Amino acid sequence: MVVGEMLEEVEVLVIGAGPGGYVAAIRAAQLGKSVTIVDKAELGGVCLNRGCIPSKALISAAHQYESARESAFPGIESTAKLDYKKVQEWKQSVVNKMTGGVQSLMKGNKITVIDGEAFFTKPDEVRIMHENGGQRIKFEQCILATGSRPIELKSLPYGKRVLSSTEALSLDEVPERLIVVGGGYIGAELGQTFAKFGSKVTIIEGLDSILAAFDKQMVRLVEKNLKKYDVEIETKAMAKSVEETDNSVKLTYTDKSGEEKTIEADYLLVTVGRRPNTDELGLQDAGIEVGDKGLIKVDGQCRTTNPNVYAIGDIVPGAALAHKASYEGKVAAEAIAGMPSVVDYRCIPAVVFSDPEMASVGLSEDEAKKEYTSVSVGRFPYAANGRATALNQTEGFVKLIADKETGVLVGAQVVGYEASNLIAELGLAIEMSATLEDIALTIHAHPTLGEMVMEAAEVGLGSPIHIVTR
Amino acid sequence: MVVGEMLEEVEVLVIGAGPGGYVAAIRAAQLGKSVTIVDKAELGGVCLNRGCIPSKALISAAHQYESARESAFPGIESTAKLDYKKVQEWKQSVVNKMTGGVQSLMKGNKITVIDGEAFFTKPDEVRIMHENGGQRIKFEQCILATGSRPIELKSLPYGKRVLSSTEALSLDEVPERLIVVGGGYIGAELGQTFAKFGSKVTIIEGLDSILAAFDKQMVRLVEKNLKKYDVEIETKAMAKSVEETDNSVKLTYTDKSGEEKTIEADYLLVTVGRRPNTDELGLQDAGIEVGDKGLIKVDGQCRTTNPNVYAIGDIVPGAALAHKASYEGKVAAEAIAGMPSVVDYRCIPAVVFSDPEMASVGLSEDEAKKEYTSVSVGRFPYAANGRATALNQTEGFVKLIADKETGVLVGAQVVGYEASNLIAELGLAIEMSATLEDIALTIHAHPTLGEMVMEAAEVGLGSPIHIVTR
Amino acid sequence: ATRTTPIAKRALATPHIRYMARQMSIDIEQVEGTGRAGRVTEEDLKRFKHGLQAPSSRPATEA
Ligand SMILES: Cc1cc2nc3c(=O)[nH]c(=O)nc-3n(C[C@H](O)[C@H](O)[C@H](O)COP(=O)(O)OP(=O)(O)OC[C@H]3O[C@@H](n4cnc5c(N)ncnc54)[C@H](O)[C@@H]3O)c2cc1C
Ligand SMILES: Cc1cc2nc3c(=O)[nH]c(=O)nc-3n(C[C@H](O)[C@H](O)[C@H](O)COP(=O)(O)OP(=O)(O)OC[C@H]3O[C@@H](n4cnc5c(N)ncnc54)[C@H](O)[C@@H]3O)c2cc1C
Repeated sequence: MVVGEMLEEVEVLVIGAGPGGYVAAIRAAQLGKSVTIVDKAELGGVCLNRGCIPSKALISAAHQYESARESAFPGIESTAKLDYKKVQEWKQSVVNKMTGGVQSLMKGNKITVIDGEAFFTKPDEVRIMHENGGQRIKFEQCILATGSRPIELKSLPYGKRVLSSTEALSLDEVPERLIVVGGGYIGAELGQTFAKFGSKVTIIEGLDSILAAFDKQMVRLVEKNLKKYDVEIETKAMAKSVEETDNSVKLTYTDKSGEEKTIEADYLLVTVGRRPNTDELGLQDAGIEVGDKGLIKVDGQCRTTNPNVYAIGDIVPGAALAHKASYEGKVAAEAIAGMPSVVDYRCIPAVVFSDPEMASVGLSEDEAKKEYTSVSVGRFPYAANGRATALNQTEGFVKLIADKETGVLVGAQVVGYEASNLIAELGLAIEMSATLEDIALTIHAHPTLGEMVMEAAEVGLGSPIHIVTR
Repeated sequence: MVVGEMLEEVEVLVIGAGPGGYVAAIRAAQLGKSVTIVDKAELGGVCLNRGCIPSKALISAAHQYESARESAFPGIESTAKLDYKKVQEWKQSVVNKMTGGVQSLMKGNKITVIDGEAFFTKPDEVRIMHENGGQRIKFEQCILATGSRPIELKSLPYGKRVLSSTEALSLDEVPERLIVVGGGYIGAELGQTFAKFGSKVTIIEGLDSILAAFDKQMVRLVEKNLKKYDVEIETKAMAKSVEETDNSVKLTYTDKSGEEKTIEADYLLVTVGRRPNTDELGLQDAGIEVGDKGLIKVDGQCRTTNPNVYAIGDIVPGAALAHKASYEGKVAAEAIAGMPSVVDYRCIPAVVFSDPEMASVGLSEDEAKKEYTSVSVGRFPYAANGRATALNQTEGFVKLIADKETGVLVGAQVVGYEASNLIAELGLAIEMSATLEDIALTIHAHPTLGEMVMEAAEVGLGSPIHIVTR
Repeated sequence: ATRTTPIAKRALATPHIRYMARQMSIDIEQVEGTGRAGRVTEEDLKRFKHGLQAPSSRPATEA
């Protein structure tokens, strides 16, 4: 410790300013706490700078490019030219707008922001390393929200042309050929996006399907679209090694039959998962226990084994999603303020911004069948919906799963145009313990995609109007 | 009556095959009734043939044309060519697909379809006029769903260039100049659509605002977009007379200052409301009472003053909307089948497919203030939402209105991108008597537009995360 | 911090009611729901409060 380093005392210290940390900081400040937040990089965390927001910005731009380049509307012929550097600039402006927003929120809520890397030195003290120097902070309560980073495979070390999602999002050119190792949602979203921008994409996936966490019937529609863009998918394949030159990468992998193959591309993107940032925090010095996979153990209020330290987001068990991080951030802040808040949701939605979009909330059909004696399933296709037809977007379906005995909705999946927005109603329905009848009897506007939700409920009940099930 | 004309007996007779009638027919058939449906024109009624569906198809095409013609995305430059005849063909194919769907549904549900115009001759008998001849039908129960037609103004009689919405939807060219008399939702939707296709549009509205049924702050955003397309709006204006020539129309009107003006255009579209088709049905011969504005009097089960005749849709009081017609259709069919169904909703959504879209459900702020001692209002802007920013769609807001005492949601409005889909969750919320807290505590996926709903609820509760309200 | 109790085994109640239960120091899992489909209502909570003593004064955490 540097002599003369100041010891500051703060009421609530938040470490990490991602969607977990900055939301926790705001809620704590709203509840009257004096709050300090520290981040070693940018406000907004992975989500705003290297995750959700930049990826969705590129996805919108790719969609716009694609739909202008080859209009799917009879009678509208269009051509489009891409200036990818400008798209990147725009993407960055979107990120800046959002992170600038977080900055204003910090100011508006009178939250002190410190730039630096924190680690525990005592159960109630951290040290923060700045570019030039350091400082010590003693806290009454602390919320840890240090998030996660891409996993690096030993066999595929990151380099100039072997990229994690972070660098892929910031490439200033569209690769002619791109290999994606890992077909989870991040790999699929980015692979499809580059394919739309014109890359020849190959996805190498170890499991027997890309997007393996989702219903096969949903994934099939995404695969169909990927085929349209000439994306090749190798499933049950194992990446072995990579050779990087100045202008290209060569990946060696074994395919599903065990044969060794080599392909060349401009870039290789590795998206095989993320690892929690819990290894360099000095957690043992603070009495904070870490469990499986480096994830911090917490109770229902997000309290760690150190009663004055809370942990939220990607560093605790559960889905590594921004909205889970933010939700936990609110719970932790409220717990600190003495409110009886606990992590107490019936469901967390998961959305993939693929084309078509996929969204899921609550239980899948298989999961529900394990939990309930009998389930009702209602499925309704986009092709039978008037709005979808008038939008020329007829691929996809809405699927509702209910406990047959009570009729209560326990799960829902949507694949198709605007699935990301349709899922909102279904999440609320599950939280409200709505029954299929509640949903079927709620008047949904005509002609809207939401009518499919109502009709899927009627299918589940046995008497849908717009499809014949007998 | 023609001698020898057959008298057929049927269990349930449905008159009119619009979204009210065909849905009623299907539900009655599902409940085991033997059903016959008669329509003098096409299956699907106004909605599928001359209303919701063709208008939304043209709106999508206009949106596609507009976004390809002048891409709003930096880095994507595009140009588009319009072949409006092909757009019309596509629109017709959408209509055909939907009406073909209704035909299959009739077949699948074993419903007999008769082509012809029906009118009552007795309380339990109708006569049906075909192209060549007629027939008599005696029914046990009848559901009347004859819908509505455009009002024709004496001063602006329809002609070759003075159009109702029906002809406007089928024009095979984009008018260079178009005048729209009546800025309700049909006039606004069609005016904006033609403006996007390239028409120079003028809207003449008698009230002090177009779309007067909606919140002024919502309408302002639509007006802003209309300005972008050079649409002129004359409010508090009165259309006086029209002069039609082979190639143009001349409209004379008085503007808000009382000054008389004349403008010329290729076509004049009159959308000043619709009139129920109840005048030529021989209702008096069946003991069916008609009330105000030609609307049929019904009870909570849609039963008319003739206990064996039900009436639904545009011919009964309430919003003239397709989803209301369908809802009533189900209630009437279930009532006939002896079920205790009644028209029993807390709210009906209303959507305008303008740009940006507008949607509303339940009470407006003003209405709520009249009904409740105190209300909580939560408003959240698109500009502060990550998904909206990444979509480059930052105009608009979500507004929630709750009874302050209980926190229960009583109304909601959305204006902005995909408002038509966001409103679905809010309709369900109102039907479920959800409180602002229920909505705020429901995890909404990031980054989605649905997060605005959650945040608007938090604004209503006093502690939003993503805007500073203090 | 994830939910470990399956949806199937949990009391049916809206987020607002669940929060209210915690404020009243009631373990909602012990409350019989009389609402539609067995949902726990505000009245059910009040009845429970008056009938039985709440089992714990700490917030009802799960897992
Ligand atoms: C390409 C990509 C796309 C994604 N898309 C989505 C999506 O669409 N939807 C979704 O829900 N999720 C998405 N995610 C996941 C989402 O980004 C994370 O779940 C979310 O960011 C986790 O939030 P957090 O607050 O836990 O941590 P993070 O956002 O990871 O933030 C942690 C912060 O802590 C800081 N930090 C770390 N260690 C220290 C230290 N010692 N001292 C000081 N500061 C420190 C970091 O600099 C960082 O700013 C995506 C992720 C990626 C990579
Ligand atoms: C341009 C336009 C856009 C619209 N957009 C929307 C929208 O986006 N959303 C929305 O909810 N609503 C919209 N509407 C309104 C919607 O179309 C009507 O509310 C809906 O069609 C009413 O349904 P209905 O079943 O009552 O009657 P209708 O759809 O009017 O159908 C009545 C049927 O009865 C038949 N019929 C009438 N008299 C007889 C007779 N004597 N014998 C036999 N058959 C008869 C007619 O041929 C017709 O097929 C729109 C309307 C228009 C004009």
